[in-house]
Amino acid sequence: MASTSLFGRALRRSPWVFHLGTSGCNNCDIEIADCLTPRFDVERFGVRLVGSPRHADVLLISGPVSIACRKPLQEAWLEMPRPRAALMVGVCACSMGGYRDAYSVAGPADKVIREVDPDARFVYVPGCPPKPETIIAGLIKLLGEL
Amino acid sequence: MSDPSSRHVVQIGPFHPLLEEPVGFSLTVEGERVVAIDARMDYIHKGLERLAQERTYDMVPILLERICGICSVTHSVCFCNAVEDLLGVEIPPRAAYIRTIIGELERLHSHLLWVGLAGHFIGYNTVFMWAWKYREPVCDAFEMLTGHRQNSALPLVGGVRRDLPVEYFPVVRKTLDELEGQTERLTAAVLDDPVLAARLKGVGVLSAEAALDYGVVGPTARASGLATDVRRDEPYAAYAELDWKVVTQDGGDVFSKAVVRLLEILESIRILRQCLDRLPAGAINLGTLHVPRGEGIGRYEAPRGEDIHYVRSNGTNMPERLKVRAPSYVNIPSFRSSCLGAPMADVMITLAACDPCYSCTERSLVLRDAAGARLLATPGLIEASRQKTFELARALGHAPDLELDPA
Amino acid sequence: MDRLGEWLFFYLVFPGATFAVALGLAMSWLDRKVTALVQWRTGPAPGQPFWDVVKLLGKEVVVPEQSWAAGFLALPFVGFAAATLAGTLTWHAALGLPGGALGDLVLVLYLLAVPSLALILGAAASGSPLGAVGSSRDMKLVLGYELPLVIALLVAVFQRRTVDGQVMAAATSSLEGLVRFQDAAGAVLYRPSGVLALLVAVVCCHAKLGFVPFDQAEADTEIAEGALIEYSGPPLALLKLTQAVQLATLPVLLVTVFWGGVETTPVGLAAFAAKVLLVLVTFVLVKNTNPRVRIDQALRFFWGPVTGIAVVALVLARMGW
Amino acid sequence: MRLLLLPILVPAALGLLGLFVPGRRHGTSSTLGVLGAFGLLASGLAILDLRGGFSRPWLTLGPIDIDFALRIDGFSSWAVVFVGLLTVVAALYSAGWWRERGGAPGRHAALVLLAGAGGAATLLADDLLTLIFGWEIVTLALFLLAVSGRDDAGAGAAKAYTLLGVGDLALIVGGVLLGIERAAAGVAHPWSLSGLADDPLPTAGGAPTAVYVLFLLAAMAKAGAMPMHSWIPTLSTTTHASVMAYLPGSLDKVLGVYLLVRASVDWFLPSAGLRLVVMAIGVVTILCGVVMALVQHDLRRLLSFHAVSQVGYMLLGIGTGTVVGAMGAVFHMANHALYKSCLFLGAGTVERETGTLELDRLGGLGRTMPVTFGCMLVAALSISGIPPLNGFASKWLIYQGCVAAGEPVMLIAALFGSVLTLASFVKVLHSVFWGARPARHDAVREQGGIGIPAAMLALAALCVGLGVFAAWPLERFVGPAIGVESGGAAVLDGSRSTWGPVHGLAARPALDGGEVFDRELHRFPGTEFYRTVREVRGLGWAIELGESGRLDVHEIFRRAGAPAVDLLRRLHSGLLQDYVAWCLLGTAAVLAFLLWS
Amino acid sequence: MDATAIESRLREEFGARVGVAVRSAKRLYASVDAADLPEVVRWLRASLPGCRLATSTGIDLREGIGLYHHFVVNGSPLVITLKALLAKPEPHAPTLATETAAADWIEREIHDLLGVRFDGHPDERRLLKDASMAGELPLRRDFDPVQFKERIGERPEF
Repeated sequence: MASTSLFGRALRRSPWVFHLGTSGCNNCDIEIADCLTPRFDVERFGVRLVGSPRHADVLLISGPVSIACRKPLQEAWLEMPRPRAALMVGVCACSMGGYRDAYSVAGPADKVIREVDPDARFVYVPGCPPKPETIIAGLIKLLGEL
Repeated sequence: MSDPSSRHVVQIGPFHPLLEEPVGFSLTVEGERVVAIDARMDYIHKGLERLAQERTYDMVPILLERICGICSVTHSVCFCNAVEDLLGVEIPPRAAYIRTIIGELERLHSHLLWVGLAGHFIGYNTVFMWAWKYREPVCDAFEMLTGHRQNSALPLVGGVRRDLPVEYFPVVRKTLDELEGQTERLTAAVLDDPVLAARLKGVGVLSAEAALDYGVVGPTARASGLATDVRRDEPYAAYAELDWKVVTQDGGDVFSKAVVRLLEILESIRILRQCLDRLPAGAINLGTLHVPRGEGIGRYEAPRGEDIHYVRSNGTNMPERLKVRAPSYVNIPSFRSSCLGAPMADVMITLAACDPCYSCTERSLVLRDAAGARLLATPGLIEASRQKTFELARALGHAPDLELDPA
Repeated sequence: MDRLGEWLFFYLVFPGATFAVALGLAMSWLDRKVTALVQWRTGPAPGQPFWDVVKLLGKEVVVPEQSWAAGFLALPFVGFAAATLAGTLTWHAALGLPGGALGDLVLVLYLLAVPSLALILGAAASGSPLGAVGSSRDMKLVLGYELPLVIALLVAVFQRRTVDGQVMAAATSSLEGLVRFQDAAGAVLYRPSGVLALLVAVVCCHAKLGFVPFDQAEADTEIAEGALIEYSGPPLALLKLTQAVQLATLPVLLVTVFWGGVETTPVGLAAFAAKVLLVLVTFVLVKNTNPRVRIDQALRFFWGPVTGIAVVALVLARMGW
Repeated sequence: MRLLLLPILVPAALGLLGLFVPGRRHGTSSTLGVLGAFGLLASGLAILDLRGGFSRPWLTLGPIDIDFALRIDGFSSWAVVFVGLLTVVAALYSAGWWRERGGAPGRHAALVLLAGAGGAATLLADDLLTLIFGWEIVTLALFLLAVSGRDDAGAGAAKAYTLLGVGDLALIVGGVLLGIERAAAGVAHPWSLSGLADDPLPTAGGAPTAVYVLFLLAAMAKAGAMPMHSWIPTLSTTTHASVMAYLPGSLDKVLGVYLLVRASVDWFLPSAGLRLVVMAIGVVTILCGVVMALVQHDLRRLLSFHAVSQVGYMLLGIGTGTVVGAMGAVFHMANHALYKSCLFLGAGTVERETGTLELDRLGGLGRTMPVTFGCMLVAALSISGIPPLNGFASKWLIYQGCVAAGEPVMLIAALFGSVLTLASFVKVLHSVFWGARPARHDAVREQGGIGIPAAMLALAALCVGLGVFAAWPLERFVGPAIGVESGGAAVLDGSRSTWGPVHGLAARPALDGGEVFDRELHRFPGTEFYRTVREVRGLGWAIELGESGRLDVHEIFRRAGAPAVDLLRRLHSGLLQDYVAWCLLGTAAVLAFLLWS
Repeated sequence: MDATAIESRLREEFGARVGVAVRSAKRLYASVDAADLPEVVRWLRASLPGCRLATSTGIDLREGIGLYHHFVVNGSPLVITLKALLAKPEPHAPTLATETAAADWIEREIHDLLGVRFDGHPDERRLLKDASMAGELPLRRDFDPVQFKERIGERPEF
């Protein structure tokens, strides 16, 4: 559970996220970007959206994982330095939502990541799309898990 | 110096900060100059037009909202237009106005979103923040009127599902008034900024001929001087009765595209005001309809341009075939004309300038959606949801210390 | 050995590593806070840059497979050491600390180029194509701004003054010498040539700090943070610290060279702090009211008007203006 | 004082011996070469602390005495040691090279030794004719080494010989003029250099100015300053790396700068105008050389343009007319020899292993050739003047000279040249050692025994050592070289304590992550780095101009003065006998002229 | 120009080669032999200014693969659909990508999803499908998504 070391505290105060949309419909992606903007301003919590998975602590995943996205997603996960965790934003990322019957979808993101890293940790934020407030709440819950 | 051995390929995507969605662009560059460009679209292909055959005409509009996060009204209304074309019916006037209102609100937030993202792509984060700050009240207005920030679940073949809560109209009007001033200031700032002009003018020019050849639509075409707008060409909903004009620019460059969108925001505000004032009384849909054998084509002016759906019915309660052509599908390939020879830094903003929506491009016909049921909530539930939202926001705003875990 | 001890204190504690890092982090918080305010946001809490760095230091280091690992990991250290040294020398001269004329303008200039160089080499060593694009852009930018920056700083060295009927000029590249000259003859800034030169130097330092509109090397929306792309964990923390130290050094260098050193009175210290903050806030405001320019536009800008103004300033300075 | 003959006779004797070793006896001739080089170094060390002269009369022409005279002072003593060191490196490297390649090492090793002997003679000469004698031997050795390279070496060698010949002619004519001037003034030993140093000539009148300019021309040609530089890049593409490293890369620089420093500090008192000319030539050389280097695709050509560019710093330092500037120039000359040798040797190794020096075709060798890479990295940072390496120390002195002389424009140009140098080497390092490795070089490994890596490692170590402990060479050698017998290190005061301890935090390396990019497809060749530079107006034009050869003196003369140059070119037939004949004829003419006067 | 006017001009130009059906003033459907497509398209684009290819639809009908090209005229409500029926099992049609750039992607898509060959298409690589789906034609009637997923071992368990 939540570490009380200096590093643990720093991690909770400075979670950098890398946003990875895996063939979703864009709506969750927009709500994620919305979290950065003046009304929600996640920088208050030290959250930064970074441009490379190498810099990230948290992977935000939105959308179901298409067959073509599967390998890149696994690669991005492995590129992240430990400790790392993922936040599933929206029903599609959590459980594939309405796409579960689609032929070109490889599976929900947690299953795809667990194929390469069985110990990966996730927090799920359902909704279509979840509101920015919900995403922030989910992120905070995730930080408690780190 | 065009020695082929010195070329190399820069891969943009599938995951790239420029792109909210996974899509692969391969730029072949010499130094920083792009000499060839190719796109790979399979990352986001989850679509099964095939599965449209298994959903009823009532379900399809809700599902089409999930083709794209921004154009949710677009695809559902466009589908309704197509089926109504097949049926040959006219929808009630109140329904037409309601469709216009939600459509224009969507255009507002979509254009503001683009302005912000375009700023972000060229490193102008202040514009990003400001535009998205202006966008929030529009999303609020959408939520007040429909119960959801983007996915309204209102359109229905033959009209709309629910009526709009007129008691919120004064709030929406106030939002529009504020937005008008803000947009005018933003437009003035963009038009006057010399650095922006240096960065955007003459960049990614798409000539009128190329625009027609690629069949581009919407602001992308209007910035190249093609006065095409489905709202005027084939007036659906209430557009024939409203006073507004088509915005065009001649430059064809990124700057013109930005100007077109900014001016369209002002036009949309005008349209919305008229709709709010004139909303007629009466029925909001035609009730239960049987869809016979036949085919129909619907068009709709999405924020990004003309959306076109083709529906073929075999007489059952589910479409036999639904073909969706989102505007980005024709806008994106035009990069071949506008990007070649440009420096890499310009390619990014040029790609972004047609406001690409890759999930639309890769439209997927979505089916049952677990969250769909939520959209049918009663106004009371909506209010409760909003209440909770505000509480959460307040709690978070006053407790920046993350160790206070709300769970 | 006393000298070595003294030197180690300067370098490691004050005004070197410890102080420069603390000040740099505070300044980078100020940068982010002002940015947030300009954008109508609340912005980060005061300790934010500190927590960022602590967190990065605790993270795992991922070394890309294609890279030259030793260089990839070692170069951030080199950059940090050089930036810290430059900071030490600058502050040493600005505050007039004991120990004689340690700082030299040319040396500081070179040392300040080393962090960019370390980043460029590190990015090239990472083996990532986007990193290579970033490092190529960074190198071009260095080419662009070094020339006008050098000219602008030399204005302070060669500015001619008439004091008590005597024509004099600093004619030394020692920072302490420059401070002493300004004590005697008045700040370089109080002449037209000084104003022009400071203007040029501010623009060049803006690029040196990699702020918009000159952040092509790290353009996250174009080349995914470019030069930084492959770094993670402690090396990334060091790069961030290096940026912070540069942020704490460059405004001080500019103020020292063009606006005189510090008087160690409360008023003098406050005035110095106000000058430094003025330069810093200028950086932040310019950063937030401009889009990123293209790298060729940046090169043309630096080699064209900026160098032109710098040359004019130098000519004026030689004429005694 | 006969010891002074050792550095000349030892290598010369062994070299001549080597000429008679049969071509197949690789071991013998290589051993001979290395032995001779060490002999040169040892004899240099043996006479290091001697001060004084050695003189044998050569000719007495009426009232005029011409001596075979040697002298040793602060400058020449360490310069000889330095030449010995360079010769050892060159001999070691070529021993390794020839062992693998086969061929005719006997001649090669012998010529290297002869060049060393000639260099030592030049440095130790106390009589102008002795100096010219040594100087010519070096030119001759260079030419013979150059033509022995490849089949296509003839043209480059001829060009080198033409330009060097012009320089040498200038030296001879200048010497004659000087002799006439001095003899007319009633000096008994008109060519005695120590006599000249005791009573330096101000360049006020016509004759001393002309002599100084002629000497300047000779030094420029030898060292490769613009516009007499063009033989170096041409030669570089057709000649062995070891030859490039040894002669144009280091020995010729040493001799050229030696002559110029002697002329500017000891023999003449150059006027402000002349100094400005020297500085201007220096600055032009720096900038043009480096801009040309920036856009080169061939590593050796690139390095050779840097060899040109760096000479500019030396000229600039001397031209400032200040003590600190001159010290900088001399120190830079030494440093340049070190890092440039290292770079050329590294380039040679790369070429040997990969078969190419085209930057486009290289990449990713850093991990397979760590020693070469490490040494070249150090040398590249040094040539770019990054503290705390030796290149920074000497450049810093030259900058200080500019500040002291009140020359902002020259200072700016020099600083900017340094930035460009850096830019150019970032490109080199990137395209050779980093980035993606072309698949065909996957099997490339560092091979080649001990000799070559040892030579490179020694040079790289010297680059670091002479930088970190710059005070020592400045105090011990550089100061004395220009007459500052003690306290030379004091000039470093301003940059004292550059070298603080590097402290840091422990890193936890871990290998993780996958390869996303197709490395063949997504290569970013280093040659792409500066395409933008070409696109900047003005600069691009200058580069085009440079590449078209219109700035090449050799070409200009070839086109403009076609008939005269044709004659000269015919004289320069490339046959040893012809040159010997010309030399004899020239000597006879000089003698006749002297007898007649 | 409305649909009836276009109808008469089409008949005038091509006679019996096109079977025209006007559904309303703004919708016109014309069935054409696949081989005539390029000619009709050239004529359409030349005689109607502002005419562009909006999109194409491929349908797996019982009697063959239906290929519908939808043309839109800028500034008018008119949508002209050219219908061609392609014979199974190896449906193919002449490409329009050489006539108008707008046909490039949509033809690649139809090739991906329905297996229609476009003769003379300049760039026949796949557009939508992942490489692992190379042999599959998801919009054909005989394609079974469940079987496909089992075949590639991707069926999620939940």
